[in-house]
Amino acid sequence: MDLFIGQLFTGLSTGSILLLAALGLSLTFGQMGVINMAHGEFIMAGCYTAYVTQQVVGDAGVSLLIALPIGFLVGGIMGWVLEALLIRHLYHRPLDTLLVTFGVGLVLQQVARDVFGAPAVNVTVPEFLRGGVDLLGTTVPKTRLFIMGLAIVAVTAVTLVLRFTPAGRRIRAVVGNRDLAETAGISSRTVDAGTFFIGSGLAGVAGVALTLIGSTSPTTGQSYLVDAFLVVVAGGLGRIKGAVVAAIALGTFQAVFETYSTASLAKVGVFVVIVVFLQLRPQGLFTLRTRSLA
Amino acid sequence: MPHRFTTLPSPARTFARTLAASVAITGLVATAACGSRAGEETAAAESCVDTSGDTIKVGALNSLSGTMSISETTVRDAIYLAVDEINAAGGVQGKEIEIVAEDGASEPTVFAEKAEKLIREDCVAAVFGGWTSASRKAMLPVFEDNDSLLYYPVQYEGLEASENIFYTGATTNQQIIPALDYLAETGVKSLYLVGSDYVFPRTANAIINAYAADKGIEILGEDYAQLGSVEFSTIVNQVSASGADAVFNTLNGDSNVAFFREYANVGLTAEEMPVMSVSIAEEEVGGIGVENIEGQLAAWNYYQTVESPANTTFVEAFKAEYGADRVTSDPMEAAYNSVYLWAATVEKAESFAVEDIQANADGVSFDSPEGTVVIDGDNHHVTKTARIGEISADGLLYTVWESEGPIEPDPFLEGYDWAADLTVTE
Amino acid sequence: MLICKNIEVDFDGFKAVNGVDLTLDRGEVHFLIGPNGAGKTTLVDAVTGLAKYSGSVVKDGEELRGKKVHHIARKGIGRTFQTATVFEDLTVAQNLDIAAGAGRSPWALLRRRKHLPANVVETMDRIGLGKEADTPAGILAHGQKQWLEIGMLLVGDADVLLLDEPIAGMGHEERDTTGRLLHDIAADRAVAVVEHDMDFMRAFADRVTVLHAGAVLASGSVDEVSGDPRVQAVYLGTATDEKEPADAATA
Amino acid sequence: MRNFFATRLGTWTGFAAAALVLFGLAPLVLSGFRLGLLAQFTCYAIVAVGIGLAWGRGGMLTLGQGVFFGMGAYLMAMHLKMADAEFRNGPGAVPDFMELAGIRELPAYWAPFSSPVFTIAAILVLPTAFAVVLGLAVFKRRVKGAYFAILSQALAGAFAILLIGQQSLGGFNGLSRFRYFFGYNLDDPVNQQMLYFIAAGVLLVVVAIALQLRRSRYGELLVAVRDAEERVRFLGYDAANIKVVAYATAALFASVAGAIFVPVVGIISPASIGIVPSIMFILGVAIGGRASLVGPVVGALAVAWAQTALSEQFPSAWTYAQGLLFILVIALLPGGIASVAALTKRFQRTPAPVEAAA
Repeated sequence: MDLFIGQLFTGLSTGSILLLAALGLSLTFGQMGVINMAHGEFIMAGCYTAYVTQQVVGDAGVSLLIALPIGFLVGGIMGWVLEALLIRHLYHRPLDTLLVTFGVGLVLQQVARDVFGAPAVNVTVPEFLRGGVDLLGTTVPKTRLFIMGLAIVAVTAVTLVLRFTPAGRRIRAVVGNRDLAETAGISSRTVDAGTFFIGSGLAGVAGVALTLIGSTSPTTGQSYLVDAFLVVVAGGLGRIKGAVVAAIALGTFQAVFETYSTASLAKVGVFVVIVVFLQLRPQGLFTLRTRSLA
Repeated sequence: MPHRFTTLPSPARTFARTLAASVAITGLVATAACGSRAGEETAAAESCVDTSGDTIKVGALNSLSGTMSISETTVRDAIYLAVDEINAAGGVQGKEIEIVAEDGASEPTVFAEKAEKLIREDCVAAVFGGWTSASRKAMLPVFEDNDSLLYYPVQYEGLEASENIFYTGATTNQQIIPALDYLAETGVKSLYLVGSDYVFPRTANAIINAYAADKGIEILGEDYAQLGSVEFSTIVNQVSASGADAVFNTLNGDSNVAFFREYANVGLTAEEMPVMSVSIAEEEVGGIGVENIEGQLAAWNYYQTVESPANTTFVEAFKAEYGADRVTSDPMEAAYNSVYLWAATVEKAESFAVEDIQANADGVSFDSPEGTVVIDGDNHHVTKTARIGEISADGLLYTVWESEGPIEPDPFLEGYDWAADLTVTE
Repeated sequence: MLICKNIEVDFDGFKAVNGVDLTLDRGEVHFLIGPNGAGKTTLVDAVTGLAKYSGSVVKDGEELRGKKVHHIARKGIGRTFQTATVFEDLTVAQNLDIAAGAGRSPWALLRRRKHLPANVVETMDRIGLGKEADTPAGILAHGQKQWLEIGMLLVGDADVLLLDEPIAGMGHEERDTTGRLLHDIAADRAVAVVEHDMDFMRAFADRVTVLHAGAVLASGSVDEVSGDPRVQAVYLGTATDEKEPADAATA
Repeated sequence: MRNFFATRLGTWTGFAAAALVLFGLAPLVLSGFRLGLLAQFTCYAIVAVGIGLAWGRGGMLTLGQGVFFGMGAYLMAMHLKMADAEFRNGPGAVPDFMELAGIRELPAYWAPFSSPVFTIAAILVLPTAFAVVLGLAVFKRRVKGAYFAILSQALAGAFAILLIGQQSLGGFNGLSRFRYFFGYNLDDPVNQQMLYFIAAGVLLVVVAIALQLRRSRYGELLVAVRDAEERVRFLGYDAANIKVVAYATAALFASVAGAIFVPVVGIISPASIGIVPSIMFILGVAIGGRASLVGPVVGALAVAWAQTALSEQFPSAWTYAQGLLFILVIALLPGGIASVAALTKRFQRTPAPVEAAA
């Protein structure tokens, strides 16, 4: 029974990690159909931001809180630069963007290796996040509660921004119908740059948070990327709601499957489930309806 | 495009002819060029090692790029250190050792390819390197087919003995079995096994299971995480729920970071449920964070803190060469030893030839940082002293237990009755 | 020969087409007009299997609802798009040859073309592209692409043609040519044209159906329809000027 | 002149020249070791021809060719291990690595692979059939573009993970230590040369098949589907079937390449078929020119050669070079090297709009 509750919680927790990693992707992929393979490296940049901040500030707790906004800026600026230098020019070639950003990811990984060295570095977990909390008879690590909380905050913030700010309305207009939005006087260029900034910034935040549970090394981002993409694919293009549901569903599925089988088989199981799922709903859980031929 | 495709020649016929021609050429050339068949003797490839000059070439084959570069670059440093020291002392057979360096790129196929290049193109007398079992398995046929020598410096899962490989890291009876002995001595009655999903952990756990069955230790669970996995919630939950006396950890690389953080965070401590690790050395402790792993155990043959004159010299020389902040670890020491063992064997054989080295290897010894190591001529492994270390707050490991003298290598565990069912000896 | 009854298309609660009846007859050029958002293109989407709908579409006695896009196409229903969609990397002749070959066997497909099918050569002349056989379709003039697209339907033996703004972006002379071509091909086919251009409609329509807000507002000859006060109200702008959400995205 | 290679004489000349270089020149000027490397690169080139077909002509970015490459490789490796065990210990013997892993009984699914005929049939049929089933499942539901790319990538990841967990397939270490290839000693340099000839011959055959597909009506249809899939559908074709053929052909090529790779290199492990190796297959194709026939071959050979040559001296620089190649070639020269030749020609002739095959 303890184990069952533990696993249920694990599903939520794994789901929120997936969600943090996938939220930014969902925005950029959804808005521009751009597959940013360097998203994982933006997460890694967030991890190293947390590391560097901690080296400078010293106190683990303070540095974590400072690193979150800095990570957002670091990721955001990297994304903004990437959009301005490359992605903007590859607009009608989404598959090429995928390969180009993969190249960017390779370069960023090697940069990290040359700057910080290949071995993993340690980001100390602040005192107030160490240990666990007893919840319904199982011990739940505080770091995971923190990440779940952060995921909720991030989703709420993104939803609020999209819904209630002028910038957010522009983003939604462009996601809904790019050409129509342009005829309505919205500069989709500016909006693209903005979306990419926010989406990549979220990757940076995710990176900072993930140092609490995982390692910080040049290849850190890669371990999250494929799963994050699957979340976006299963959730449906550009739908935050879809990403949330898909992330939690996949997280829970994996955790439960893993209990009765092995972690490796769980990964394979996730893939099979998604292929079968796409048979039923080829456009993901939630779709924006357009009549576009593309 | 000025032509009209309507006037193009019949495509199907062209196609059929091209196809037929290709097949014919291939068939013709292939059959004309057939070599020896199974069971026939193949003319052994002639060694191209040049022993006439003032220098002798050896290969250093480690991953400098890819996931394994983290660990393997440290081994590379140790190899260079040993070669420099030997050269400073007059070389081998009066010849200066010259290193031909290659990158294994963390991929078994690249290891095989580069090994072949080192042997056939660079004509090296021996190769030092390799880390993962996959890389060793990939290189093994290359060294056997070309009749050349590999010195492999990492502890591994045993069950192998090639004429063309010298294994200077521990085999299972020099690391895993002593670790189990230690745990049994300290009163551990039940174990939980956690490992990465590849060959070493699976073989190690098979041995542990057999050992446990014999000694009445209960195995409460056995979990494997995908290599590189960072999601350890489920596994740690299960470990915690099992209430085992100790955990035997064969995880590899980054997974250790996630595992130990999760372990500490659910409130498990070294006092109530110690973790015995066989892949965590000085290099890894920093990345995991000392605060997450302090007090936990590791099983190796060497720690930087081993107290011996040879080790003092080794550590000082290493830090002088590569910086005071660098640490030395077991695989580095084994790699360092491997160069010295090769040199000593060459001196004894007074020859660089593979067959002479093989014939003279038995009994060659070296006063290494971990203590004296001696080559076993039968299985090409070396004697090693087993040590259990505890991770301390300064990030180093300190010996808490040590075997009574060096342990003879027994890669096929022939000396252990309980292991009889585990393996089929060749 | 094509009878649509009570077609309804529902986009998440928004009824883009709301109970439309429409009959297309052989020998007629039938214009579908109406303001943006009236549901013209959506109706075409529904008939050709792209949009889900309720109601019924019957051609030659066969119900088409629920059939896949390519099955409907093989029943002889061809369509064009607002922006001419031709295979830009292929030549005019290749475009037409593909359009002519939907029924080819796999074996025929895997072999190279020995000579162009007769109807392809014939159609190339008919659409005025006889000299452009080896020109990549991508570098054709805008109007030529539209003609090519119509030609592709002709060689594919479609006898119900649904053309979405076939003269968009054409000059006067090209429009007239297109109009005559439409009449010419309508001799033994049913042709429906979605169009905004009123002059073009007056010049070439045999029959006109006016759609508004997803429903049929009026139907009849050019004169009947232009005399209808409701139609005049719509076109004088008193009706809602709501934009069709994805009109532009159909590119 | 431009279309010389499109004529019958041109086709013959091209193939004859290629055969001369591969069968005559290469063995003369290359050492046994370098020839072995070339055989390995040739395997990559065979995969590349298939990717050129599926991606360059069909627009399907197959980020998971490692799966099919791996299938072919593992099927062949199973046969070689079986043959080896039976040669030494008689029929029904257990391959050496299984003995070490403590597997006493030969798993049932291994048994048929003692037959060379069955093995070759399996190499040709299994991956192709898998590609057909998967392709139908995906394309019929009109999953395409980025979705398809991500799915195929996830497939490669899942496949590698699945293999790592299979102890009866060597797990993480994979299968290695092959001694005989259909009865011939693999350590004999003469036989190693034979393997190279087989690889080179297969490459020519594969290029010939790709050429025929390109020049056929099917080839035109495939390009049509790539550029305007809906249009093709509205002309009465089932676009999914058209795509499946190209996808399955690419899978077949990859499988055959994998099967040759195994005796040439001497090992197959999950590390050679996961996500990253699968993307690396793409790099050569992109550089050589995805939509051209010979471009992918040249690109694959060039990238493999550059990797071997450069990574020896500058392992870190090579990673940068790889990344930058991806960025620069795809962003600035989407047609690859092949388009450079075409571009220069175009400048000499009347300027025409450049078609970028995306």
